[in-house]
Amino acid sequence: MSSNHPHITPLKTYFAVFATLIVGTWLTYWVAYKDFGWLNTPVAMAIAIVKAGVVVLYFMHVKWQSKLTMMFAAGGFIWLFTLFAFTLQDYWTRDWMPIYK
Amino acid sequence: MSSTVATPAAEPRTNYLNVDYGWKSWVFSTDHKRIAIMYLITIAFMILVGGSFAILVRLELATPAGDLLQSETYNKIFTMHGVVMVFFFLIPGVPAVLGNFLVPIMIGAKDLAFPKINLLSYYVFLVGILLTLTAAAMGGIDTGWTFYTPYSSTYSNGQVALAAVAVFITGFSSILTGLNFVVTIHKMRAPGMTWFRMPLFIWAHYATSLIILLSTPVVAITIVLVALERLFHVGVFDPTYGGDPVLFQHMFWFYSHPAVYIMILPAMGVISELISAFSKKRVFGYPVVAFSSLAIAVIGFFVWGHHMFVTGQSTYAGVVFSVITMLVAVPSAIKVFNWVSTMYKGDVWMTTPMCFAIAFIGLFTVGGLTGIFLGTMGLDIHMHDTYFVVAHFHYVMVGGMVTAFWGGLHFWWPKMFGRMYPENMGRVSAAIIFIGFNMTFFPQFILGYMGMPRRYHFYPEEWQVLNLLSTAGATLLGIGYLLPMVYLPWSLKFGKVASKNPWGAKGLEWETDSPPTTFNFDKVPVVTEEAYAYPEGARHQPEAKVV
Amino acid sequence: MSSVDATGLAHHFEDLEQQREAATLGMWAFLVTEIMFFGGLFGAYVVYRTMYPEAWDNASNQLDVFLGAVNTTVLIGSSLTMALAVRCAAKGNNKQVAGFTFLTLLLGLVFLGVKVIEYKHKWDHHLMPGPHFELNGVVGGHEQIFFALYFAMTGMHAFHMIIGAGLMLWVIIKALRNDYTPQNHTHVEMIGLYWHFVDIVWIFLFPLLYLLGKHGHDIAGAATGGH
Amino acid sequence: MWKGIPLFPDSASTYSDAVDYFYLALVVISIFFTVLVAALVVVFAIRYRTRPGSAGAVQIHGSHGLEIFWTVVPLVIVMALFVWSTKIWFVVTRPPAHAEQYYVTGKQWMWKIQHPTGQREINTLHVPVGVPIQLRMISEDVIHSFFIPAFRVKRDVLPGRYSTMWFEATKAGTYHLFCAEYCGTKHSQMIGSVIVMEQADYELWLAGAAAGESPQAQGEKLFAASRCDTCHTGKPDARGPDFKGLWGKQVQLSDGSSVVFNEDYVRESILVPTAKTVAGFQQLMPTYAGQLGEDQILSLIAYLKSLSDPAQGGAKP
Ligand code: HEA
Ligand code: HEA
Ligand code: HEC
Ligand code: CUA
Ligand SMILES: [Cu+2]
Repeated sequence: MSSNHPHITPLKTYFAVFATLIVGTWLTYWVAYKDFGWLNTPVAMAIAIVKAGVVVLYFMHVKWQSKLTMMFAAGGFIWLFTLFAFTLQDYWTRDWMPIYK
Repeated sequence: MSSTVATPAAEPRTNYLNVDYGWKSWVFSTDHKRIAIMYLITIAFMILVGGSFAILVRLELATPAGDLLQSETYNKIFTMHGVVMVFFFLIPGVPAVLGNFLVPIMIGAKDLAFPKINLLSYYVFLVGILLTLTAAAMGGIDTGWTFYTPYSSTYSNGQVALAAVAVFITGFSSILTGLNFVVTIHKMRAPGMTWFRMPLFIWAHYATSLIILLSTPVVAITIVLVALERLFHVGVFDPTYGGDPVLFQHMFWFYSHPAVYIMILPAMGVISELISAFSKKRVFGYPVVAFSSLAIAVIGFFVWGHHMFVTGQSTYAGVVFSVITMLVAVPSAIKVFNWVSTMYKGDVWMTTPMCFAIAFIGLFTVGGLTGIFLGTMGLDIHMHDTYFVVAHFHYVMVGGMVTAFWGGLHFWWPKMFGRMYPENMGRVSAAIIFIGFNMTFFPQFILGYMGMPRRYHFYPEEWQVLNLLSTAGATLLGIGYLLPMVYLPWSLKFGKVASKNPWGAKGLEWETDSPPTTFNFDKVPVVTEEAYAYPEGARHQPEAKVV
Repeated sequence: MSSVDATGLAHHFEDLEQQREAATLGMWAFLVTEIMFFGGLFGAYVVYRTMYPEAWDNASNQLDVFLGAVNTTVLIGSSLTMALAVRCAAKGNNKQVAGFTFLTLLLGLVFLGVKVIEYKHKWDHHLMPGPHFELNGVVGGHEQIFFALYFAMTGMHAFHMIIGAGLMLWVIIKALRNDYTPQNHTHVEMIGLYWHFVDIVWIFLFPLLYLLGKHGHDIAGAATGGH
Repeated sequence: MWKGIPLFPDSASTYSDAVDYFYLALVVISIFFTVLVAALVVVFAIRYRTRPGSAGAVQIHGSHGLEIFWTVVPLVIVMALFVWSTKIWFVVTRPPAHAEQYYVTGKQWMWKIQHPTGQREINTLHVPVGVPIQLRMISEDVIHSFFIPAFRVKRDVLPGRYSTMWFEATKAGTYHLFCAEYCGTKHSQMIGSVIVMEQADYELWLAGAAAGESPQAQGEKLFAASRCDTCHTGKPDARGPDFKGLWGKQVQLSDGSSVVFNEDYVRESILVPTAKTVAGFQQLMPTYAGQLGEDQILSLIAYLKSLSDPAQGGAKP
């Protein structure tokens, strides 16, 4: 925290975040029964990322915290993404090699 | 800096060693220096354990027929050798001993940010060791330190689940240490200690801690999955249920490649300190060396697939991992050249630590360059899982990290215990270690190219000569390692009393007492100059040569 | 020793602000390791899902979406009460801290209770991965891997909640002892961060585990549970 | 070509010399840098040693020029090495189009090998000189690795998935065959030899060895014996799909996606038929897990493959 007097978030913000989360949850639920083809998962993930984002920013106060904390919070997710990316590049390119006649 | 003359005070000042007596004052201590000492003792014990296994391996391989040990026993022995050396000696080696002792002092802090967590990490480590030794006593494990599935999860008869739990627990110990370092380095620096005034040892530990935080949890969960699979046959890596054994390798190497930089980066930090102190010079290209640590840490994350070129990974993924592997060699090269340049026009004093530092540069260069052999795929097809790999990693791990560890231990020994070690003994053992090491591991490069696979209990007769040479070298190396284990403890009582700064070196640790007081400094130091600010024309003062 | 003075300052820090900043950074660094820890499981999930998409849809349809959605709501509610507890601590209102933390604990227990019901259902239907796994009469299908990951992920998540519940008890005790002041309540804040993190993990687990292969199914029928 | 020098194993495949040249280049580069670094360190240690009356250290902060120089030089070298080695890599990993197909199954702790002409061998592989040979490999238990140092080639043999490697021997002789991936107690005894013979000798050997049926023929028998032909009749109203001309083509699945009809897919269809359902068919096929061994599945694959081979006339049941 940048100051010794902690940030006190207005109650209204908390309830707004809560409402967002609830709406998000039931939205994902409802959307899952619609057929978007391959888009189903991206849509669900987009909603989840928004939900996680508001939790991190408001409930976890990252919005009011030092740059350093933000970097750590973001760093974790970015690194996770690299783990996925570099693992999947193996699985996705496995049958590019025409070894099967 | 005040007097550097060694005057054994009539009434020794209180320091962290004599401030309290009794076993409780040690086992419940949250003083980072005492914890470092406890780590040191534990790790010294583990290198003896791991080294004894190594000697058994070498004795067995003196003859092509597996006549000394049963195949199963041999497999258990090299596995225990690898597990003990990697998880219980190499990874905690420099950070938990030298880092624990020095990180707070070097940045002018009273302690690490979370002293209780530091103590906890020691006990977690101890539990890990005890579980491993239990697993060894209950029949051992024979999976190799890499725990490849489905052998480890389905077919092995060893105590895999127990060993997995032990490794899991040990991982937490290193996470806790890394977390402590990151927060301490960010938040506890003394006034005036800006990032670019920090010693390179601190930069190296910062980079190392980031790797620990980001990679260790992944191996932890992987190991949990192996244990679950072993106990309940859940099928995550079991091909009979459609599991992919190669996935295990991805998850394992996502940790274990960065882990090799966990091992070498702190050692590189030590070398930067040693070269600078004994050349009386600022490290050449300080910011470049600092950033190269971070570069190694970051790039080192994306090369793990070079352990899997022939294991069923996609051909194209191999290309990606290979090119990044080539890139990660560059920052290491930069470091080597900067160390060498630091010596140029210095005032070079060949003490024991400096001997070790120079040995490190040579051995690490050979080890690193042979890493390039393995990183180029066309060659790795042939070299993978041969003794070439074994020689490569002993050159970087033993020739590199262990050599640096000895160098650092000698360098800071007077600071840690207030006594000098016997200098000539030190130089002799450094020479023995250097010769013994090369004799042990150089022949293995040739064996590897000839095609001798690793983890082999039997081997064709035409390779006996080289193997015998290696075994002979290992004996010499063992003697070289035993010497310091004798004369260092001896010096605790009989060594010359050390002054505050026996080497006339720069750095906050040399401005406080030897050994330091509990809170490291009488009053918080204020830093006004950059690291290694040796004056023009600096020379090693004759009076500083207490040895 | 890390002795602590009357204001709650440990000796090796300069002031409360430094201490608090260190704690916050330390907690975030810890959460980064947690991200990577669960990340390993998510990674395995992604790989296998690309390999066996049909099995994934099939297996996901065995889960009770309705219970999953209810549990998500419960957990989000507990995140709100936790945030409120931290807010009260920042104002030094210990009574309300205890109250809100108790609510959080309660909601956490509801979540775990529902999980037990779900696990019991899987157990009864031979959906525990292992040699006895069986789905629609098929033994040894790839669905088993889904369930192995389902149990590993939700199990790890539940394990984190159990630890969280222990921490809640601690907060309640400290709050009842009037320990928190506007200057020094880092303790609640840190535990709050942990609890929110556990919530975030679930935010991802819910769609990834429960909501696959649902299109083509009837949303109303789902409310009565999978099978 | 390195026969006189004991530092190199025999070089007996079409690409083994290329690997050796690359290795030599790396050795030269490594010696250069090691000697350079070692010499500088030793010279500096002696030349600038501290002694009474020594000049003292000259403080040099660094040099941008030098830093760039020793960043760029290694970078260029390693990139060149990367390109060179990657060329070799694609030669070794991409089998030529008309390589002879040999089948290898690894199990703790032996190698089972089947020739295209049907002969079976254990821990020994006889091959003719000058013929590109492709191995299709699978393991019955843990991971093994098929390693022939004289050919400079190795490849892991995985359970549950086919892997492949190829070579063309250039020199008759007997060479080591090792298992290079740790696979348990007798890993170091999972060894054998590769016997490279002149074409004529190989023919003789084939004639002398207990000739079995070719894998396709065995597969064809098995196809009937396992009652595959009750559903895969090849007729339009059959319960299961027809395989004629399917090899290597895309198969449409019922969920709209598609998959290549290859070894791994056929193996999966036999062991876990529920995994992917072909469009237009019901999921009726029983699993053969536990009934067919890896060898048998390999024969079935050889047979199904032959159905798409115009040379074989696409013999139908
Ligand atoms: C401390 C530990 C450590 C370190 C630092 C390294 C460093 C490197 N390692 Fe090593 N490695 C291991 C420990 C380590 N390794 C272990 C334990 C294994 C085996 C694991 C097992 O299977 O059990 C292994 C295995 C291993 C493999 C897999 C081999 C196989 O199984 O087939 C590969 C392949 O790419 C590799 C590459 C490299 C490279 C490129 C570096 C680079 O970082 C090296 C960079 C350094 C230099 C290049 C030297 C200095 C440079 C100069 C002096 C300038 C001149 C340089 C050039 C012109 C390039 N290593
Ligand atoms: C830090 C890591 C580290 C260290 C320090 C060492 C140190 C040594 N290692 Fe090894 N080693 C590994 C890490 C390490 N090793 C790993 C990870 C593997 C792979 C395992 C696997 O495949 O799973 C391996 C594998 C390995 C093999 C290959 C086994 C095989 O594949 O079949 C060999 C063979 O020579 C070997 C030898 C040695 C020797 C001779 C030493 C020497 O340096 C040891 C010297 C130390 C002592 C000797 C101790 C001190 C003295 C005594 C205890 C008194 C008794 C001694 C005498 C009387 C002489 N090690
Ligand atoms: C009871 C009937 C039945 C038997 C017996 C049977 N199959 Fe099938 N098989 C099917 C059906 C139906 C399908 C298509 C649906 C599917 O993909 O699961 C199929 C699909 C396949 C496929 C994938 C085909 C494609 O076009 O993509 C292969 C390969 C196959 N079977 C091989 C075999 C082999 C080999 C055997 C014997 C060992 C066998 N089958 C026995 C009914 C059968
Ligand atoms: Cu098979 Cu090693
Ligand atoms: Cu590596």
